[in-house]
Amino acid sequence: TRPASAITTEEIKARGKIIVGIQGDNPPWGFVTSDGKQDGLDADMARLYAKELGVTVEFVPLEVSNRIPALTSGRVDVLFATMAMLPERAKAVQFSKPYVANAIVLIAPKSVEIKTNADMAKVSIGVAKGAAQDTQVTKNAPAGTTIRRYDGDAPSIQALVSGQVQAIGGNIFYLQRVEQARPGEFENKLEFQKLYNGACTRLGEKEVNASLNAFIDKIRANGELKKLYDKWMKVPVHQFPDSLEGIPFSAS
Amino acid sequence: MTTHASIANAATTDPMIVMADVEKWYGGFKALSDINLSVRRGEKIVLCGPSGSGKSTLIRCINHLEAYQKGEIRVGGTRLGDDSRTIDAIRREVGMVFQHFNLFPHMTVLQNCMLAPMRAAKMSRSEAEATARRLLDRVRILEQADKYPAQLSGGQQQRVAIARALCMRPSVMLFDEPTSALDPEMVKEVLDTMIGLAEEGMTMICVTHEMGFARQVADRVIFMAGGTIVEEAPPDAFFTQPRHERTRKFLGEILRPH
Amino acid sequence: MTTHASIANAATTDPMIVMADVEKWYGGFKALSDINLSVRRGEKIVLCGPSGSGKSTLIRCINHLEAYQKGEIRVGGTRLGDDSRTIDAIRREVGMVFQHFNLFPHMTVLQNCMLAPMRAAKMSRSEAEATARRLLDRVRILEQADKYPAQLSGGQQQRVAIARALCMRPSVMLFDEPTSALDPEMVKEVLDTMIGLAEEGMTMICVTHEMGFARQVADRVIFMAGGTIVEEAPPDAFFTQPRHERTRKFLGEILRPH
Amino acid sequence: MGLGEFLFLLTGLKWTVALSAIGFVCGSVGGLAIALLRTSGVRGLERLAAGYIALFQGTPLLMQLFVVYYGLALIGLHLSAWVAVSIGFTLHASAYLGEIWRGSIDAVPRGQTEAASALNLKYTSRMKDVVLPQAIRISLPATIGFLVQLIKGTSLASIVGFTELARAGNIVSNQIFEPLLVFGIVGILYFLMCWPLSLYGSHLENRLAVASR
Amino acid sequence: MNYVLDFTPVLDGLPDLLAGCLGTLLLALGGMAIAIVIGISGVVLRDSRHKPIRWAVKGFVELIRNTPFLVQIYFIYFALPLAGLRLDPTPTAILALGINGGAYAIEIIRGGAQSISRGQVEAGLALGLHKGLVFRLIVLKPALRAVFPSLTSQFILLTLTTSVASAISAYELTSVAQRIESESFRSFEVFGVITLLYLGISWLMMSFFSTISTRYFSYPVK
Ligand SMILES: Nc1ncnc2c1ncn2[C@@H]1O[C@H](COP(=O)(O)OP(=O)(O)OP(=O)(O)O)[C@@H](O)[C@H]1O
Ligand SMILES: Nc1ncnc2c1ncn2[C@@H]1O[C@H](COP(=O)(O)OP(=O)(O)OP(=O)(O)O)[C@@H](O)[C@H]1O
Ligand SMILES: [Mg+2]
Ligand SMILES: [Mg+2]
Repeated sequence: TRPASAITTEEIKARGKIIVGIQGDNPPWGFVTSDGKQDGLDADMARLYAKELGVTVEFVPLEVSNRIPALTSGRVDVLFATMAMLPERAKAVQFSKPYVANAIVLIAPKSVEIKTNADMAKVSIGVAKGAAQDTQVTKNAPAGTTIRRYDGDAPSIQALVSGQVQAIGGNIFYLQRVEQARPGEFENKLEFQKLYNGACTRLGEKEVNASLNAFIDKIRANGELKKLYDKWMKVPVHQFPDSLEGIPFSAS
Repeated sequence: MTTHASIANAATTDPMIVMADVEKWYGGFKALSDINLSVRRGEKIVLCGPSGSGKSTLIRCINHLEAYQKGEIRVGGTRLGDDSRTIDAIRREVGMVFQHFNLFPHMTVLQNCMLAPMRAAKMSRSEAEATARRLLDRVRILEQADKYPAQLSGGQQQRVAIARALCMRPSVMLFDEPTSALDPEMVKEVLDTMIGLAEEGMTMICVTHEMGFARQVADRVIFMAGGTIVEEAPPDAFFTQPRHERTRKFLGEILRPH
Repeated sequence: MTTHASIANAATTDPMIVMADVEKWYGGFKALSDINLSVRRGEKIVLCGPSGSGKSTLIRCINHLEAYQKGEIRVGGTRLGDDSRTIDAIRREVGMVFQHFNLFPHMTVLQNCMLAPMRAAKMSRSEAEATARRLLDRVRILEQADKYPAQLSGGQQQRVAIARALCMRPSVMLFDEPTSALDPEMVKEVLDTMIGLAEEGMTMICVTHEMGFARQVADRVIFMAGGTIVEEAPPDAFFTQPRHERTRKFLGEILRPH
Repeated sequence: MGLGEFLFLLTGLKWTVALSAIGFVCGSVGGLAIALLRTSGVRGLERLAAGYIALFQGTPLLMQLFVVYYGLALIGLHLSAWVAVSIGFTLHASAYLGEIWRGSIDAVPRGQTEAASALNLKYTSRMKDVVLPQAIRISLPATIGFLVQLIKGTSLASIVGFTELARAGNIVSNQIFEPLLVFGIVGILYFLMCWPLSLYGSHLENRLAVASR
Repeated sequence: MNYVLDFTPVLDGLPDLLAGCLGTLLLALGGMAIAIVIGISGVVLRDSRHKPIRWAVKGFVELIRNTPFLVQIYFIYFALPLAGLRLDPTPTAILALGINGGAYAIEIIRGGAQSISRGQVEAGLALGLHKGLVFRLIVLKPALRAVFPSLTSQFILLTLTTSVASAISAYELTSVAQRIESESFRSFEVFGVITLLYLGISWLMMSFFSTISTRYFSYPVK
């Protein structure tokens, strides 16, 4: 293994362009609109950051599974790609400070009683494979619980709607989608974890990481982040922790 | 000889094969026209004529390997229609040896011979094998029983084809040039086999240019040219006093040694 | 006759084909043993013998369609090795008519005949077509030029195979039972064609049981049995005073009319 | 689903067509080469071709694309997405087509090659004029079958960043949350792309059948 | 700055991955069994005397061959429950693989059957065998032999297609691998190892088929 294409902010500025890895199909975080434009909270974050550097953005839409390879192999400079900050991930990529929070919940029919993690054993649970809800449900459900892992959000929601599973793990935006298909039947049952998303760079690339952290501090302070929250999350800006166990915000 | 099916048991005064006004077209090419032919039970017919005159086509029509466009063909009193039941029944009684042999490449010689008796005539395996071995021996090829067709010489393949057809104990046999690939020795053995069959009362139509065989065995010789039957006569009359010019020319070539 | 290549121009005293101690096995079966044969330029050889005696195998060895395990074969002075150059050189001079015809089913009769002259001999299309039509006419089949092989009768296919081989204007021809599927009239025409070729000085090895042809054309008759050459002699001697018992038995069948 | 979403699917379709074209062209050329090597009669070449087939038939196309695009980048070889999919599809399609065609070349009766050799036709002409036309007829249904699978397999190119039809469908489905509807339409679009190929296949088959009954 | 390959999470997951291989083999073999049955009976039915049957087979082939497998498996999994038929992921996957592979197999085998000369069929008919028997006893084996490499290729492809079944949470190699990857984020390592595992499974299949081929199709031909 030799160094992948390391990059500095100076080089990005000199190039006049920053290449951002982002999700293409995960509204409202990162998605491509039907006229082909990249949109969502992550996209707006990336654009703000590019403005900060004085460069233009090139988006590379990624799937869940190739986000990290795209970064480590040097295909993109930075990820704004709904990357929940998890200790295991922090061994593969360098997280910035958090810029948005998310929560992982369990959604089930109102008629089913689920009050504790142990109750999950009663139902079969669908999750989007590899997403944070997968990790959380797997971790919290009692051993032996039936967990079915689908390709992405839509199929897992479809599995719930068509009765292939009785419950699903999801994020804060799921219930509203389930409501569209089957109004009034489901509710949020358990909340597992507050998750924070950060931007990612390659391990050891101190400069870009430092610049990202400075940028995030700046938009938190000057109200730009609140504008984004109002536009996409429709909740007040969360309180962000100053540190997370096992996840350094700054490159060493 | 065992006759073991309806056709063979039909009243013996009926003709075995009747072709009436048969006409056969390949697309725009008329391969047979106005074929009228009646073959009695036990009769031996030799069919000859120049290359491309329709001999193969004629015998292929009899067991309905070729559809014909006009006229009627009856075998053992059964009219040959498009109904697959009657066709199957007729084919079980009518054996055929092809000009190109058409052995099954994925079966050994013995398996080639045992297939139809076991599957179509529901013979037991041991009986089928015994029959096959007996007939392979008769055409002097028993020692090749476990070879595959691709491992045989041309003449050996031809003999297997003959044995295979005989294994079904048909009451009618159609031979399409059954000795073409054989050397004279073998020709004699095969013809002897056929003479044996003839003496057992089998009905036979044989496309051949072995005029010795025609003389010795045939009840009638039929000469075809250009898709029609030009002349038919008992062998004596056919060879000594042919009526048509075309026949005479043809016989001229045969009887004059090269 | 046009001789247009190195082999044909070699010193005319050399034998055209030499087989020395050739031995050929199919797996564990010895198909040829101790074959020694020398054919002079322009010589006509008739090869006969019982079915399965190795006749086809022998001539297939000459243009290296079969590999042999022992001995040596020379054609026109070139030793037949595994080197594809020498094999090419030899095949350019050696034409072959197969026992099973092996026509190309996806080409019309005319295309079958024009392919090799255009591709291998680099003849122009018009020249190739003219040659093909001339030779198809010679075997009386020109009117079928636009049909596909599957639409021809057996005899017609055989004639196409002969015409196709002749279109390459080879100096040596190997015939494997070239008249087996033919009626006597056609046999005569094809043999006449072959006699014509013989008179033009072509070297010929012909597997056939047409003894009339052997008498009239052959310089030598070779009799094979069980994979060996049993007897070779000029036709007169061969037919009148065969030396071996096996030959006498074989000839007995031929000469006695059935 | 609105018109906008539908048009978005159509832009995905455009990429799918382009990717399929690459797969067809590169795959056929490579496949023919592999099939000819595999039937060359030269022991070493045949082994080599057999190894190639075993290797690239046996690994998923997705993995091949991943390795070519991300794996090679990891060791410093940055190929563009187009080059990466071209390489990936060529490896994949040539292995499959090579094996399919190898089989049908073997299925042409040996007498045909012998007759061609006896007429002194050289290898090229023997293959081009005699063997391949007959082999094509045997392999046509299998070839068409593989090519339509290749069209559908182009969806894997999304891993190197192409928003082709399947990916576009995914995006739309995650926006409007009607996966059955969206994938139904995507299915129909694939059908409209593949079906003409099937029809062309049967047309070709009929033509070849007329020639050699 | 260095991406350091670290195989420990993958090696720790190796028992799971091997179990995943068994899942893949189960799906593949089950799918192949259904596919070969559909393939052979489809070829027979496609030649049926009854026009509706012929058209049904043709329609089936066109429909299945020309739509994505993912759509088919989603349909069985998500849409059939709406009609009251709810299948678990593994049976769904086997069924979908079988139907999909069957459609391709029909066409492949048909190609082989066409290469059998008419003389073979005629010889069978002339011996009094009816059409079905002629197909079964005379045409089928040489036809399968003629297209066996194509058929093998299709089944290798089917084996690799089992990975799509992870989309509906069937238990097989890819789903296990994705889980390991989502826990460890070691994409390169995981992808590398499962590529080798798939290669191993494919080779197993290939040698299985080549054994069949030498056992049943080794008769000599001209
Ligand atoms: N499928 C076909 N399409 C068109 N013409 C055909 C077809 N089959 C045969 N023919 C033509 O029909 C005629 C009769 O053919 P047939 O095979 O019956 O001849 P034959 O008398 O058996 O000749 P041979 O002694 O050479 O075998 C020939 O002129 C042949 O060209
Ligand atoms: N591929 C093969 N494998 C095994 N044995 C074979 C093979 N090809 C031919 N033979 C055997 O070799 C012997 C010679 O065959 P060949 O074809 O040369 O005979 P032939 O003299 O031409 O006979 P015919 O006059 O019947 O054509 C035969 O006994 C045959 O069974
Ligand atoms: Mg005929
Ligand atoms: Mg021979």
